[in-house]
Amino acid sequence: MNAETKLSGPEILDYFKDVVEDAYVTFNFAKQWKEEYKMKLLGYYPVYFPEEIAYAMGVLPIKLFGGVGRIEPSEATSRFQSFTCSIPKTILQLVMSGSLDSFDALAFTNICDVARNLAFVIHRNYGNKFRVIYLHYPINNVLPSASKYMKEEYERLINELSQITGNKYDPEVLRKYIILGNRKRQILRELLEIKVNKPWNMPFDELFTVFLASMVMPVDKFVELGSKYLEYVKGRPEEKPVERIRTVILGDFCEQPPLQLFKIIEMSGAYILISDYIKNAIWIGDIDANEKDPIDAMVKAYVNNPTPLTTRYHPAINKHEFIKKYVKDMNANAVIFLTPKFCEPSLYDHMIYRLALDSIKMPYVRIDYEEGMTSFEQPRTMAETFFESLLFEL
Amino acid sequence: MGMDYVMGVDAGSTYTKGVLMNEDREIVALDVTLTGANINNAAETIRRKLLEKSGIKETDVKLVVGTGYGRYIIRFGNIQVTEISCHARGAHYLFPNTRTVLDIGGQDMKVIKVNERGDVVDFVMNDKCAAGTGRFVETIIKSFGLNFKDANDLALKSRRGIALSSTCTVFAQTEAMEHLAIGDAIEDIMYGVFKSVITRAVGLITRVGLTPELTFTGGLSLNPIAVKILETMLKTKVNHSDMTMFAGAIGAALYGVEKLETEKYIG
Amino acid sequence: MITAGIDLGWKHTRVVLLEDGNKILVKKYIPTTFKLEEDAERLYNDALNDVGIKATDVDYIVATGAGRYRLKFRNANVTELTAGALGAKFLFPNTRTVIDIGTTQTRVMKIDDKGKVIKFMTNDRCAAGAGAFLERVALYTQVNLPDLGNIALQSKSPVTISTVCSVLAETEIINLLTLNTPLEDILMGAVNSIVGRVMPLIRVVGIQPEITLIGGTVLNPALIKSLSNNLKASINATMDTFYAGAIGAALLGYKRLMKVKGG
Amino acid sequence: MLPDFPKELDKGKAIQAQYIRRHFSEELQKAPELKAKGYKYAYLFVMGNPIELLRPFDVFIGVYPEITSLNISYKGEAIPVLDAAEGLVGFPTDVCGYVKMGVASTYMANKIKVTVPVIGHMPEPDLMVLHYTGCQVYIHWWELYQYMFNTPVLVYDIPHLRHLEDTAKPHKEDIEYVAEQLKDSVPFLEKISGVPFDESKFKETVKITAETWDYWRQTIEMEKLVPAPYDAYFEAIYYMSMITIYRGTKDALDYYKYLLDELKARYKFINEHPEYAERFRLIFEGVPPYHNYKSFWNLFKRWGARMVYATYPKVPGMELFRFDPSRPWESEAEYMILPYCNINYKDRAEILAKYVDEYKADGVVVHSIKSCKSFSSNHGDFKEYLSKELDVPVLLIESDHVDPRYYSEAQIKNRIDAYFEALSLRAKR
Repeated sequence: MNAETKLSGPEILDYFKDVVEDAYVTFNFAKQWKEEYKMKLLGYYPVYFPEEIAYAMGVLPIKLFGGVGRIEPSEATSRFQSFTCSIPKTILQLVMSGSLDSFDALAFTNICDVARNLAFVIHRNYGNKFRVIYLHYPINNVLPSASKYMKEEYERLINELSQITGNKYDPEVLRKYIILGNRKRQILRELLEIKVNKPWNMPFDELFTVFLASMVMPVDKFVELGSKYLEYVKGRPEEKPVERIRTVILGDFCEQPPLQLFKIIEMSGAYILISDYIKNAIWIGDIDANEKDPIDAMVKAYVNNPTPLTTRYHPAINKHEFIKKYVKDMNANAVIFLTPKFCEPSLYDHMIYRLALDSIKMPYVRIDYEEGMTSFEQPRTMAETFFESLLFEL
Repeated sequence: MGMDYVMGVDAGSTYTKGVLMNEDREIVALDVTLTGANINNAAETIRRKLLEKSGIKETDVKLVVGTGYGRYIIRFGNIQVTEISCHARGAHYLFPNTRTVLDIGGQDMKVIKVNERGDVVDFVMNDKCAAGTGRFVETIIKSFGLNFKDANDLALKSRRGIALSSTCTVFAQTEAMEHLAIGDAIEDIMYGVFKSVITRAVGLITRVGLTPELTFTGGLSLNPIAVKILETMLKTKVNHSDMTMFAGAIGAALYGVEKLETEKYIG
Repeated sequence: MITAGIDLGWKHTRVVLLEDGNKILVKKYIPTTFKLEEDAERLYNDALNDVGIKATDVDYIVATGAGRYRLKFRNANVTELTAGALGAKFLFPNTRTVIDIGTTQTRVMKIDDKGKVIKFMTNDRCAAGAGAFLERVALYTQVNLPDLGNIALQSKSPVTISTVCSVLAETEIINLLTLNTPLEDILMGAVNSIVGRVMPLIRVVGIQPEITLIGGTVLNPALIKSLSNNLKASINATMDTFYAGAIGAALLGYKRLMKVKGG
Repeated sequence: MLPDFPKELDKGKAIQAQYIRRHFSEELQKAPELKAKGYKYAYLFVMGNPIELLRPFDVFIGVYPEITSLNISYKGEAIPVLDAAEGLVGFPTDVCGYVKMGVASTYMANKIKVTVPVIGHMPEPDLMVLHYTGCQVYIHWWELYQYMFNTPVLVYDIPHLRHLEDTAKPHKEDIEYVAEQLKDSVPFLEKISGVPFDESKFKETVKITAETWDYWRQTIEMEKLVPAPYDAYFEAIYYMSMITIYRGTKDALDYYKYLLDELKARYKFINEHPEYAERFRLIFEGVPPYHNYKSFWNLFKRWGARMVYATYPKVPGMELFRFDPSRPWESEAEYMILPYCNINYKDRAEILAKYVDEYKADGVVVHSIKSCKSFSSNHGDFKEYLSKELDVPVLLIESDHVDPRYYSEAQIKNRIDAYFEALSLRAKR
C-alpha cells in the first residue's frame, strides 16, 4: 500500500520533513491517513496525551504544534490577550480559519490555565464542529485514590471516544497499541542515545525533526520508517568532533521553538543533547503491556512516573535531585533555559532548577523565544556571549 | 442676528488639529500643528490660526469642544468628549455612509462601529501591549534617516514584505533593525513596518465586524501604502482623504453645534 | 602590530585602531544609518587616513555589535557583550561589573580579573528599548539628546514613571506634558525609570565594584548620577568607555594573533 | 459623582479593616512568640481552602500570601517589593505578581532580614496546603516555597469543573475523590500539629461557616434591588475579606449578620435620598488594580456607575453553593471544587449572562490582568459573547492586580469615558 517502505535513509528524513511541515497548517497527510486507516482524527494540545487509548478506540491522535511562524493569529487575538503565549492563539487561529476542519475532536489537559480556558473557548464557539475533551490529570499521586480517580478519567475518555467512532472498547486492542507505542519510544530513545553519545554525528534539528514526525504520524507507519532510519543513522560514517559545549535545553515543554533557534544555538558553539520538547515525547516510558488491565498499566505509567514534568506536581519527586542527576547523566557542561514569552510554568521550573544548578556550579543562561519570532539576533547574541564566556581563554 | 460658530480642538499626542464650524455645520477653517512639549500652547496656536484664517470674531465662537489626550488641559475649552465619539461623528460627516471607523493615532488604535446618525454603537481599542502604533512608524522611519514620503516610495517597491511582530511595537522595531543587520532590503523592511501596523488594525476590525463603508482616519491614513495594504487585506474599498486626519476635530465641532442647538431649543 | 575593532551598533558605528594591544591610535564614531556596511567601511577608512596607516598594515580586524556579520572584511567577530567587557577591563582594570544600556537592549555583565564574562543578564523583552526610549522622550520634549542629561540634573522633584514598557512610559510622559509638569522633572523621571529597569538586572548578577558604564549613555550625566545613587557606588564612565566595544574587539584581535603566533 | 454614604451607614468597611489589622499585627507579626507557644503557620490560598478542617486542631494560623501581596500593593508599597522579587530572588518579569510579592515577602522577612512593610511580614511556613483549585500557578507557587524553605506540602488535588453536559455542577466521582483526600490528610495534620483530630469540632466549624455563608449570600442577592444599596465590586471586595481570612469563626458570622442590617438600612436611606442612587448598573468581571484602587473606582463613580454584581468576590466561593453540616466531608469537598475560577469558562460565560438579567445590568466591565491567566486569558471571548451574541455593552480594559508598572491610567480613563459616552447614547435611544 505504501511507497514509503522502499525509501532510503536520506529519503526517509525528507519524508519526515514533509510530514512535519504539513502538520502545522495544511494537514494533508492527516486527511489522507484518516481515509487510509478509516479512523477519526483527534488533535491534542501538548504536553502528554494517552495516544494508545485513542488508537484503541479507532481515533488517530495528532499532536498540535501551533503555528510556529506559519500563520498570523490576527483573529485569535480577539479572544486571547496580548499577555498570553503564542501557541493557544495560533491553535485557535487554525480552528477559526478552518485548517482543523478535518479533525473530529480536540483534547486538552490541565497543563496551564491558558490551555484550560482555550479548551472551553473552543467548545463555546465551535462545540458543534469538534468534540472538545478536557482531561484533569491527578497531582496527588502518592495516594491510591489518585490512581482510582485517573482510571475513571480514562474510562470517561474511552466513553467520549466511543461516542465519536461507535467502537466498543477492547482491552486486547489497547494492549496491541501499548506494545507499538513502547516500540516507537524505544526507537526514539536509541536515536537520542546516539545524539547524546556522539553529538557531532547528528545535528539537533535532524533529531528534532524525527521526534516531531513521531508525534504526527500513525504509530505503525512511524515504527516502520523510524526503525529503518535508526539503522541508517547507525551505519552513517562518523563526523569529526569540534570544540563545542555539551548543552541541555530546558523549558520548551509545550510551545515549539522555531527550528532556526536550535540551529543558531548550535552554531553559537553548542552541541544540543536534548530539550524538553523531545524529552516529553518519550516521557511516559515503557508501559507494562503484561498488566492484567491495560488501563491500569496506562494509569501506573503516568502516576508513578519518577521523572518530573513541568506541568505536573508530584509529592514524591525532588526536582533538585532530579536535575543534578539529569545533567550529570547527559554529561552536559551547560544548560540553556529556553522559555516561551509569557509562559509561566516554564519560568517557575527555571526558578527551581537554577538553585540546584548554582549548587553544582553548572553554567546556565535563560533565553526567551516566541513561536512567531521573525529574527533571531538577540538570542544569537546571548547564546554567542554565553559560549564565548565558556570557550575563550583570554 | 449673526452666525454662531464652534471650534473643535483635537489635542493628540503628536499633532493638535483644529476645526472652525458654523451653526449650519459648514467647515469655515481647519489647521494642524505639532503638539510638542506644551499642549496648551499648541491649542492656543491653533485657535489663533483658525480665527486669522477665517477672520471671524472671537466673540462669535460660542463654544470650544476639546478632544484627544490633551482634552482636559485646553484652558479655553468648554466641554470635553473622547476622541472615540468624535472620530465616529467626524468620519460620518466626511463620508455619510460610514458604518465602521478605523483610527490609527500616535498612542492608540481604535475601531468604531457607528449607526446612521454617527453615534458610537460599539468600539474596540488595541490591546494594552499593542499601544503606540502611530509613533512606532514615525520613530522607525526617523531612525533609518528617512521621511514618510521616502518610506512610502520604498515600501511600494517591495516584492516580499518582511513579517514583523504585530503586537508589541518595541519588538517590531527591534526586529526591523535586526532584519537590516542580517541584510534584508530596506524596501521589504519598510513594507513590513506598514504591514505589521495594518495587520494589527485588521485584527481589531474583525473584532467589531466590518460593516461597510469603512473610513480610515488619523495621521496614518495619509500613507498611500497603508491604505493599499488595508484594502488588499480587507478586499474592500476604504474611505480616506486629506481631511480624514481632522475627523476628531470635526467630530468635536459637531458635538458643539448639537450643544448649541439643544440650548437654543431649551432657551 | 596593529589590530582594528569595529563596532556596528544600531545608534553608532565605532572604530578603534590598537597598537600592540596597549596603545589606542585612533577612535572615531558616526551615527548609524540603514547602510550598516557602508557606514562602517567609510569610518574605518577615515580612521586609517587620520593616522596615516595603510589598510594592509592592519594585522587583524574584529567586528562586534549587532551588525558584526555584515562586515565583509572582518577576520573574526565577537558579541558586543564579550567585547564590551574586555574594553571596560582595558580602560578600568579593576572593573568587575559592566553596564551597557543600548538602544534596544540593556546588558549587565559580571567579569573576572581577565575581563572574561562570568555571568550576564539582559533585559526582559517587555522592558526593551531603554536607549530608544530616551531618544523619543527627547523628541517630544523637543530637547537635543545631548542636553537631556544636563536639563534633567536641574530637577528638584523628579516624577515617578513606574511602567516597564517604554511605549506606555511614553504615554505617561505625554500626559505629564499635558499637565504642564516642569520639563526637568519629567526628564529626570524618564532617566530614573530606565535606571529602575536596570537595577534588578544588576542585583541578579550581583553588584561588585568597580562598576563601569559603557556605550551611548556615558554621555548622559543624569543617568550616571541616578545609577551611582541607586548603587551607592561611583561609576566609571568616560568618553573612552563610549568606545569599550570597539576597544575590546581590537584587543581580542591582538590576543588572537598572539595565540596563533604562539606568543 | 456618586456621593459617599454617611458614616453610620458605612461601618462595614471600618470593622473589617480592624480584623485585617488583627490578622497582620497580632497573628503574623507576633510569629516568633506564637511559634514558641506551639502555633503552626499554614500557608493557604484564598480560593477554596479547607480551613474548616484546620481550625479544629486549634494550632494552625492561616497565612494568605495573596492577601499580603494585594495589601502591600493597595498601600502603595509594591515597587520595592517587586524590585526585591526580581533583583534579590531573581524572578523573571512575566511571573504572576502575587507569586513574586508573596515569595519575596517571606524571603525578605526570614532569609535576608531586610525591613519590610508591616503587612509584608510573613512568618516562615510550617506547612504549605496545596489545594489545587482553579489556578495552575498555585502548584508552582507552593513548589517554590517547598524548595526555598524546605516546607512540607499537603496536597489536595481538585479536579477542574470540566463536565460540559450541565452547568456548574460537581460530579459525584470528583466529590468523592476530594472528600477521600480530605480524610486521608487527617493523620498528616495530626502529625504536624501534634493534636488529635476531633471530628465533632470539624462538624461544628462547618456549621458556623454554613450560617455565615447564608448571610453572605443574602448580601450578594440584595443587589438585585433597584437602586442598589452598595457597590458589589469596589465595596464587596472589602466585605469579602472576612470570608477569606476568618471563615469558620464566630467573628465572621457576627460580621455578616451586622453587614446585612447595615445594607438594609442603606437601601431605605437611598430611597429617601435619590441623589445616592446609581445612574448605571454594571457587572464587573476580573481582578481589581489594587495599586490604584480608589482612583480606579472614581473613574466609574464620576459617571454615576455602581457595580451590582461582580465575579471576583465569588473567588472564595460561589453564592450558588450551600454548606451542608450534615455531610461535612462531601460538603467541604464540594466547596473546594466550586470557586469561580475552578468553573469551566463556558459555564462562567453562561452564569454571567444570566446575572446580566437577574441584576438588571446596563453593561459589563471586564478588567483583564497580566498576572492571572486563570481569570483573564479568555476575557476576549467574554466580550465577543456578551456584545455580539447578547448585545450587552462590554468594556474591556487591561492592567495588573498588584503590579503598578502595568497600569496606564490615561489609557484606561480614555476607554472608560468612551464607554460611558456610548452607554449614555444607548440610554437616549
